[in-house]
Amino acid sequence: MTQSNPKIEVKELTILFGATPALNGVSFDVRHQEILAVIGPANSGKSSLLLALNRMLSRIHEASVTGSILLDGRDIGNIEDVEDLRRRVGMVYAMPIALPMTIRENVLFGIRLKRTIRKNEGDTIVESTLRSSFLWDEVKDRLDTSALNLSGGQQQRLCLARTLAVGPEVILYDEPCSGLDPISTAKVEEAMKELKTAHTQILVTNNTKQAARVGDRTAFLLMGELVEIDDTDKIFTFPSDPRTEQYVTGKFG
Amino acid sequence: MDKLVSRLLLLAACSSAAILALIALFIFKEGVPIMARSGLGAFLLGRDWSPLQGQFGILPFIIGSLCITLGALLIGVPLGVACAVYLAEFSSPRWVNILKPAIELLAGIPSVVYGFLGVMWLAPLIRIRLGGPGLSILAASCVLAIMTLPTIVSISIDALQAVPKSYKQGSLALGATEWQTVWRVLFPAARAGILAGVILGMGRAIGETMAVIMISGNSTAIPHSALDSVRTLTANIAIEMGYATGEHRQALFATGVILFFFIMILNGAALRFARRKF
Amino acid sequence: MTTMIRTKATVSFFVLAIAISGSGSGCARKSENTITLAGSTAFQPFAEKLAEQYLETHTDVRVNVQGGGSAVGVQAALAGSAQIGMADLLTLPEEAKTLTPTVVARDGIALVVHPKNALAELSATQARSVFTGEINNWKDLGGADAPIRIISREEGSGTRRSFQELVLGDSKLSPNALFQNSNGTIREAVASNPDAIGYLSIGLVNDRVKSISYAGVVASNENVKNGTYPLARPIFLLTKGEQSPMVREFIDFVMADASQRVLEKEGLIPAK
Amino acid sequence: MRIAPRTTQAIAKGLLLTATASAVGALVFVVGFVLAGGLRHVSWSFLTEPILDMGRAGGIFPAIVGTLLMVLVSVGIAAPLGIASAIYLAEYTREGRLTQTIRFGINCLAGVPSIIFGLFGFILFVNILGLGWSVLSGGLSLAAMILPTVIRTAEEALRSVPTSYRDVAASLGATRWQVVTKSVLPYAIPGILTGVILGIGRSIEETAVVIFTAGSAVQTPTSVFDSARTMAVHFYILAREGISNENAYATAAVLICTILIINTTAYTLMHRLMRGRRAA
Repeated sequence: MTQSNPKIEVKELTILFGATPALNGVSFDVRHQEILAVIGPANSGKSSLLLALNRMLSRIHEASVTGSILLDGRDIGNIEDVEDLRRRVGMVYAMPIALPMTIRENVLFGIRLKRTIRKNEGDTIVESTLRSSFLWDEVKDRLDTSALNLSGGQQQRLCLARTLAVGPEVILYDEPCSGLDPISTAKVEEAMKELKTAHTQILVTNNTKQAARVGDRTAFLLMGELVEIDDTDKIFTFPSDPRTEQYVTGKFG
Repeated sequence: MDKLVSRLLLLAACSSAAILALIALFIFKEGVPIMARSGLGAFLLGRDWSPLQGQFGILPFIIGSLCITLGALLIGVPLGVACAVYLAEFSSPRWVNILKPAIELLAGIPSVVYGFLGVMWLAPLIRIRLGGPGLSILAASCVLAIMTLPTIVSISIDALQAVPKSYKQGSLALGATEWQTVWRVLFPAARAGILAGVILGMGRAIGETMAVIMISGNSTAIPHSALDSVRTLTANIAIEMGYATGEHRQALFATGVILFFFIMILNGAALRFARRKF
Repeated sequence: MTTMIRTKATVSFFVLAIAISGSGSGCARKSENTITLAGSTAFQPFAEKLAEQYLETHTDVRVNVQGGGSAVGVQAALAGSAQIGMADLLTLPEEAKTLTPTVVARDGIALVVHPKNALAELSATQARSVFTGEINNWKDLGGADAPIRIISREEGSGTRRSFQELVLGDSKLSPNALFQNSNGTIREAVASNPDAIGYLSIGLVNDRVKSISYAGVVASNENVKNGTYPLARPIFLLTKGEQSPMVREFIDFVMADASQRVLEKEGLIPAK
Repeated sequence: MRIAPRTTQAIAKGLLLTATASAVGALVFVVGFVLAGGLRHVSWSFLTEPILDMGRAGGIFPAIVGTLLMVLVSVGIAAPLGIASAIYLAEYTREGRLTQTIRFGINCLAGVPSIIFGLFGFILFVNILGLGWSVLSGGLSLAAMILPTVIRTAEEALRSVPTSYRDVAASLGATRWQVVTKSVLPYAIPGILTGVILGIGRSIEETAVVIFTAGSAVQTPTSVFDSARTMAVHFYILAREGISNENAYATAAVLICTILIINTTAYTLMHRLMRGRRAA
């Protein structure tokens, strides 16, 4: 597999909720090990796009999807083992959702769904993923206490560690820092940059500055249409579409 | 494998409907012929119940069931829901932890015990203070209300506690008083659960037999006030089934058929009310 | 994962299969040395008492005594779910024609009022007028000005049928009567209401209620026995077809003098 | 004139407190009366001896065994079946004609009077299936009776678990069944337990059903195929025929203590299960 092939190819993707369209014939590629930032005002279809990428949309009865999404050249719609797909394409939600169990159990929750793991293997995974998500130093002494005692920012990084623990190739972020303070936000962004060495990441965000900070490329969605996708620098300095310029300079949205 | 699990669960879910169908089949088979013979109108609207003389009119029992169930709900639902709201929202968690299990404990006290206490305490009290024979609609409603309390209180507390904390905080932050929060936010959010409790409680009230037999006096006449004695549909079945034969027995099963429809209508009405109201 | 679920399903299937087959053999095992009596709730405690004594000398059998009511007694004897049905009806219903009845005892019926009620006796006519509702105030019987509350057994019960035939004849019970479905609750209901009048088994009259004379005769087992007190009903044991030796032995035991004396001590009137 | 919210709150709180006090008061009165009347006559021999002399003498050992067996059978059947039904309704399907039918069936079943369950069990289990008057017949009939309570409470409990827990599990690669078992069921246990406990209570207190299906034999049952008498039935027979009020109330007192023990055990088990899951 050469690096020139895209990791994900989205082709003519249309998503309907009942009769209401959320995404309208969108096509674009996601490259290996890049961070693609997706920006756009509310109801532009950003979150629906993410849910389509790991087929979480199939859990919503009234949603229907047409078009195709290729992961490493394979249409994910034809993948039979949807659980395996979701392990390959992980997801971090907007609200930090720590499950009501200990920190350790939270991190290992995903792997334990697949197989039983031994203590020392678990310890290794817990440490490495918590280090990757920049949480290890803060919680290493209380791994067996309830995760609900953590702050919002810590919980969100725990969620990232939990996602990392199942070994995803792609990580989807749905406005991961919308509820976090600047310091926690910085830590999450730092973690994302470090993860670039092995992961392809897609970041949906409401915060255009965040997109500018961490995105290699940025896509701008508006009312279910893809207006523009290009290098982040270009989007924020010389966008080709006037609507993009208006949005990134804060004129609307 | 997921398909298999899904099938098994569906099978389980259908079991209660299947049991209901079996029960219906069985009481209809026994009860419908006599209704056909004496005419549905005469059966439903007849005021005279003398089974050994071939008179099968169950209007007084329909009225009796309605009155007692309504009375029990009028007393039991406000009391039970208020109790749940107070315990879940205004009292300390320590009290909830003591009182909720204690109240659930009461679901297990035999209805015959309630019945006996009713006969010994409540009926004389009503007779002396308010008049009438004592064994009456009022007495039966009170006893049934107390019997439905554990179900209503316990399930309502669960429903209230399941409402996300953020709702409450959000409302309080807007300057609402605790009571406004409970009334405008928590209560609507928990209404499905509370309603489930009320429906189960109502089922218990309609279905209760032993206690009602003891406390309602079982008169076959149509009541004129809450202090009169009545007989319910269930009581009619239970009280005479032990000795009934032939047509008499069939007429009791026919009473069961009517009871069946009665319950279905009440359930339908309760659900509709729940949908419309909010 | 899949295999685990499959194993679980298989295991539960076998458990179910064993349970069902076990239930079949369980029944077969049971009927060999078990005598089941079912029916009249009024006679049930007495039957239990007799069974208890029977088992002292017959350790190899089990005697199950079930209630349900006289109708259940007839049905169970017909269906075979009980070898012996118990019924306390004055006359047996049509469908019991094929069963063999044995009268094992008689039960007297006493009219009772609240202990504070001054009334001591009712004539046959007065009793009929009271229970039909023609007389509905105690002052018409020389008592206080208060309505008479009739508390009766339910339609169909053995006591009620006997009472109907023996006291009311062709007249109908007052529509304002209240009903209770057992001797115990009748007693409680009368004991808790000074205006009440009811009727129950002579053996169960105690100091919570007052028994009154009927037609000039005191309600007592002696008077039933010597024929002066008319309100009483028979208690039947019903069997279907040829009695098995085990069943015959039990019925013989019930009819034996010792058992009859036990019943008499408990407040019933012996059959012999 | 508008009443100030604070005043409304004070009035409302007062009313709620009065309602709570009267509800709890009424219930305390019932329990207190039974315990006061009954506990005096309870002794070790009362708990361990057979029923003698129509219930006037001896103890209630057979009734205690009968009660426990009956609860075990009925809850053993109704709890798995009911929880499975609830999982199907809450997790495996969406609202439609089928769920409406099932739900309607459950609601109606909840309203079917116990006496009908008794007659139904008598015909089906005792006669047609040939199980006779037995703990099994009684347990099956009781299971049918308590099924709606278990289903309704379990379904409510499942629905009150946040949707996000399901999303998290699914996004981590959980199968549908794993979503249910790993991220929904554990948090619904307290609510489910409420239903099971209410079900246990109803099984214990029921008389009509038990008399018709399990009978009222005074001997101690040795298997589920034997007829048995529960404590509630024993109380009923003693009180109904006016045999012995002392022993009737003593039986009721033991009954209350039994429920207390069962409920406490259930709650303790639950707390042990839930420990570590909640914030400290």
